[in-house]
Amino acid sequence: MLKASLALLKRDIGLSWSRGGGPILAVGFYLTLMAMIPLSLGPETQVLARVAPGLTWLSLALASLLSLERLFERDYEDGLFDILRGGKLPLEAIALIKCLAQWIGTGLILALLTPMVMIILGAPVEAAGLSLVAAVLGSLSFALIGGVGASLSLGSRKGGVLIALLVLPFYVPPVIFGAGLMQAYLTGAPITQALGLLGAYSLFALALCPIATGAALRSALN
Amino acid sequence: MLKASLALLKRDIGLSWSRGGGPILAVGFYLTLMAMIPLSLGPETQVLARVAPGLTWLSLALASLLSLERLFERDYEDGLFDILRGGKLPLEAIALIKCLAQWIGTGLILALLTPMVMIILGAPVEAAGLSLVAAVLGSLSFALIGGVGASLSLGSRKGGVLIALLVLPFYVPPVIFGAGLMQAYLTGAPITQALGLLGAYSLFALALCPIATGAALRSALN
Amino acid sequence: MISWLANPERFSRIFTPIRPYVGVAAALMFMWGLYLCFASPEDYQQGDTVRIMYMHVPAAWMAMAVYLIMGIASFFGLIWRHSLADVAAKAAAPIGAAFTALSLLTGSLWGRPMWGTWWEWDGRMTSVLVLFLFYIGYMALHAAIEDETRAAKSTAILAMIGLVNLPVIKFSVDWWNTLHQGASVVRADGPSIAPDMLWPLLVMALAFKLLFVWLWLLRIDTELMARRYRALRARLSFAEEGN
Amino acid sequence: MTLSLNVQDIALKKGHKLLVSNVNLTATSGDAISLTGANGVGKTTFLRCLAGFTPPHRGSIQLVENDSQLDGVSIIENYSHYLGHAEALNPARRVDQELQFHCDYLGGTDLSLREAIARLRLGALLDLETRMLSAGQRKRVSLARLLMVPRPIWLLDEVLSPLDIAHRALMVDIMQAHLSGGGIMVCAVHDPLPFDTRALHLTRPSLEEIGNA
Amino acid sequence: MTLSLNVQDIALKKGHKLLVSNVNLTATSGDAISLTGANGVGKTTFLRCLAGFTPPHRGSIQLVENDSQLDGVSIIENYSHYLGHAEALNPARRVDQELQFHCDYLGGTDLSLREAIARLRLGALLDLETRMLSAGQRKRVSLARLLMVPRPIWLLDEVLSPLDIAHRALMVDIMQAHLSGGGIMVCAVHDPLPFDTRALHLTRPSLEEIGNA
Ligand code: HEM
Ligand SMILES: Nc1ncnc2c1ncn2[C@@H]1O[C@H](COP(=O)(O)OP(=O)(O)OP(=O)(O)O)[C@@H](O)[C@H]1O
Ligand SMILES: Nc1ncnc2c1ncn2[C@@H]1O[C@H](COP(=O)(O)OP(=O)(O)OP(=O)(O)O)[C@@H](O)[C@H]1O
Ligand SMILES: [Mg+2]
Ligand SMILES: [Mg+2]
Repeated sequence: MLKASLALLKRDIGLSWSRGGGPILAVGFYLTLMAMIPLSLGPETQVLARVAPGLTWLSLALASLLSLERLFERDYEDGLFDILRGGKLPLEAIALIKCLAQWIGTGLILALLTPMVMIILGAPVEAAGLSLVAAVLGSLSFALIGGVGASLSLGSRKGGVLIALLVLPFYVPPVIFGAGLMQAYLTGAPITQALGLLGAYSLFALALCPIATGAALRSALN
Repeated sequence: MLKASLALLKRDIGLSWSRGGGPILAVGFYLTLMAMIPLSLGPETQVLARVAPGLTWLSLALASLLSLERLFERDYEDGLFDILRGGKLPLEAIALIKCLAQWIGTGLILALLTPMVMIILGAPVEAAGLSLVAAVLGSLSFALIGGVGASLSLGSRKGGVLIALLVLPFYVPPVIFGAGLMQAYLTGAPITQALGLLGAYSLFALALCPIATGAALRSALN
Repeated sequence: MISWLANPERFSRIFTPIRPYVGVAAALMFMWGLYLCFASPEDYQQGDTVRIMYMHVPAAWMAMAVYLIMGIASFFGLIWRHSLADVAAKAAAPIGAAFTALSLLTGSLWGRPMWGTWWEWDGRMTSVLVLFLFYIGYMALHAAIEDETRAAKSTAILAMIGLVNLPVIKFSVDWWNTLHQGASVVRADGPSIAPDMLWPLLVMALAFKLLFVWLWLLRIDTELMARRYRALRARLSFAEEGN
Repeated sequence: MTLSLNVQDIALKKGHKLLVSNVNLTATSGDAISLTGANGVGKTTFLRCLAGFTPPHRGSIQLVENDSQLDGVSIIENYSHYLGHAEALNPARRVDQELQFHCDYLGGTDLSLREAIARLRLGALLDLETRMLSAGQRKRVSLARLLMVPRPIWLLDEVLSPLDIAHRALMVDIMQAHLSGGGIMVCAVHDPLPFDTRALHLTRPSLEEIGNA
Repeated sequence: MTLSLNVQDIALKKGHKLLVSNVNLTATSGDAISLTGANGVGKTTFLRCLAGFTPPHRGSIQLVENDSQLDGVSIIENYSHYLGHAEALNPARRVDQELQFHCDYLGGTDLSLREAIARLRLGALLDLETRMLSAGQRKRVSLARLLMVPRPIWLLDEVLSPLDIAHRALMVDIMQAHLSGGGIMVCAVHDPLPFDTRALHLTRPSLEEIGNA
């Protein structure tokens, strides 16, 4: 079981890191998005600083969306699931491993960059640590929830937009908590509540999403 | 030639509209995104109204990203291009038609919704006409430029994020012009320049992008 | 001449011996340049911080020049299909990206004392950031496409499209009234900068250029060797296959 | 150890369409079944059902090992290899990476991996990315699973057709070795296999049966 | 009208690999060539090169119609059908939609579409989405192109292997009709075709040739 899990994790992380994927791609994408924000909103520092946390979180959510489409669909069409089901891992474990690999390959890297981006957009340097923790938690929940969406839309060949539609509503709470957390930090309000909510949400996602994804995969595969 | 072009256009539009794709999906996505913005930024009307045009344009650009991945890649893998090249249309024309179909299937619908969304976010009702024209022009250029990105990354199986990275820098000018246009309108400044630039950019895209896309397709197919 | 040089073997034969001299020349120029930088007078307005200029300006120039070189090499690669052109463009990209990052970094370090902010969304800064993104996009695309010849073509198309950004960077200071100052060295009516600041600047610029050439030749050679290795390996494995 | 696969009176459905009904099959260690029938009659569907990927519409599938009956789930996990049309090779990964993954995931050992590579003569393909492979080469790579991880039941869907003559002969040897080692094989084919097999010919159900479904 | 396809001394390369060299072929109206060779020798690559999708590494391909030579590009556009492993069927579209699209795009008429459907007995499949089709059914749908839009040169890559016995016989009839109507056919196969064909056997180049490439 452990060997199989590790093999799958290794394969999926390898796929997202290989051939210039992973870090460069994530960094480039995030930077591009971040550069577009002031350009579209106008460069007034005050407004920017005001909306920076929210927009950073929105970008994090959107970046997590972009690679969801290939989370299961390609493997599904290539017939990989026929092999995966021939092993000992239940579909729930397969779902969890694939989501984690997806997260490590993209979301986590983005989360690590978040403090820097917030600072560029005008957040104070002291907020870095907090925003890092929040972004790591948030991106994990994005990846897990994204897995549910990706598995639900499997085989519909509608991909991207459909998944986005399914998934975005569930991205709202982390975005609110995350952005609110930064807001609270900046105004000196207490932050434990928002951080607690964010953590709880991620834990919930960790517990429930693999089950939902596994069920959706099972129904898609039959 | 004309019959072949129409057949291809019909097929591609059909694909994006069929099975609840197209309109419903696009509307749903756009609305979800729009709902997330006040939630992440906090609902203060002033700030919102200030950033509304910019954010609408950002969303338009991001929504155009989401379906780019399947613009050519699936057809490429399914072997459709073997058939397409067996017809009389040059690859440049094929590229143009596919981009137009993509635009009609997603971008145009989003553009038609833009005035409404801007008004919801706090723009004055009188700006509706102008924002519609601008959004139609902008979304057209997004689709055409998107085609270049999608064709360049063909076969890389990196998809979404890579395309976004390639394409987003070129989305910057329309976003600036478009958001600037609304800004100018709201402050009573002259708007012809921004509108002219936006139009010129779209025309340029219309003239050059199919050529670049065709060349990229040709190199991918050999 | 270009097509004569475009033969990879000939290229290596000619430039491999020259390379160490370029490296040494670059090192010497850097030493001289750095000496001049610190020997040059302080600016009456900017004080010591003006010395950032001797890094910032050459780096910014190189950021643009390298992209231009990539664009030209890509053009030749597309038209005449010289594989060396692609190797040259590919080898230049990370160096250019590093120069761009350096100019962004020094610019923002300089911006802090000068304008009171690390970062400002003015035309020039933004367009240089976009240039950086082009470099990243170029590298990401090159890495993402497995097939060598296809990667060459696709990235060449991308590099050529990206050339439009260069005039934007150059003229952004004229088109938009922004914080960043206008041209004072490269301008129609001659440099408007004090000579004892111009000198160190020019020496540093030359040092940067030599550094670039050295790194570039090194990377081209490495890439050529990697390709030769791959070709050889493919042939060998194919020859084995029959048994 | 003897194994027996008992298919009792199953019916298969896709969408609203009844594909086959009243299919019966008993295969014990050493049996090779060649599954034939017209295009679209349901051979692939039947194999996938045996592998446990989809439950039958009606009827039952049982696996009996030394007189003790095993339940449905374990058929897939421990007892069978299903090889379908899709080869499950990710185009961006090299052959050696994919083989290593299949081996680790399904619980093979490094030794068995090396043996499979040698037996199927995959050595020269190892450092190609799978998207470069020809149709027959892809199939050979996917066949390695059968050898890397020994499992008694092989469910093979037209595996020989993309192979060239030399490799068909090789695969036939491998199949016969599997059978004489006590394995069971169900193989969907259009061309008969060049050794003794029992035939299971699928036909479309009668109108009456369709009406009753 | 007589047509002749002349392949002179071509060599094919993939990546850094020289696949075949010194391949010669002259086929005139009525000729059927069966292309054989080991897996991965380059049959598919050769067919795609004939279709004009990739230029040969060396050598030339010419098409001569009534003594006037046609240039390379038009081989694809007006003179040949290439049918490869991939069937170019979008899984989300119905068979009738796909057929209609192929017909309109390649310049067939509604009449020829109906005839092709009847000839290949696709009537019952028309309102299925293509992802539901079985392997043989998919192949049959893609074969309709040959009949809908008459073109003299058919380049077929292992088209018979997924078909059942009845449909193989049908396709053989269709091929023979095409040949006696003055067509040319090059068909990559592992099993010999059941009628008279000329063989073109591809073999790997000698070590010396590989060295020179
Ligand atoms: C991150 C921010 C910055 C970026 C991206 C940037 C970028 C550039 C670029 C691309 C050039 C070359 C322009 C040309 O050749 O026409 C340049 C030149 C120059 N920059 Fe910056 N810069 C930044 C910040 C600053 C700051 C803060 C200062 C000091 C106040 C400064 C002073 C200069 C000067 C003096 C030149 C030389 C202009 C000339 O002589 O042509 N820059 N910069
Ligand atoms: N949702 C559906 N509705 C109706 N019919 C369906 C549906 N899905 C699949 N089918 C039919 O079910 C059959 C599936 O057959 P299967 O793939 O098992 O055939 P096969 O015997 O393997 O054929 P081949 O020899 O071509 O491989 C096909 O006839 C297909 O048309
Ligand atoms: N980039 C590459 N580098 C090295 N070898 C390659 C590359 N791309 C393809 N090949 C090899 O080229 C050959 C392609 O062969 P092709 O698909 O034409 O074979 P085929 O004769 O049709 O075989 P089959 O009978 O299996 O269909 C394969 O041997 C493959 O391994
Ligand atoms: Mg089948
Ligand atoms: Mg082949």
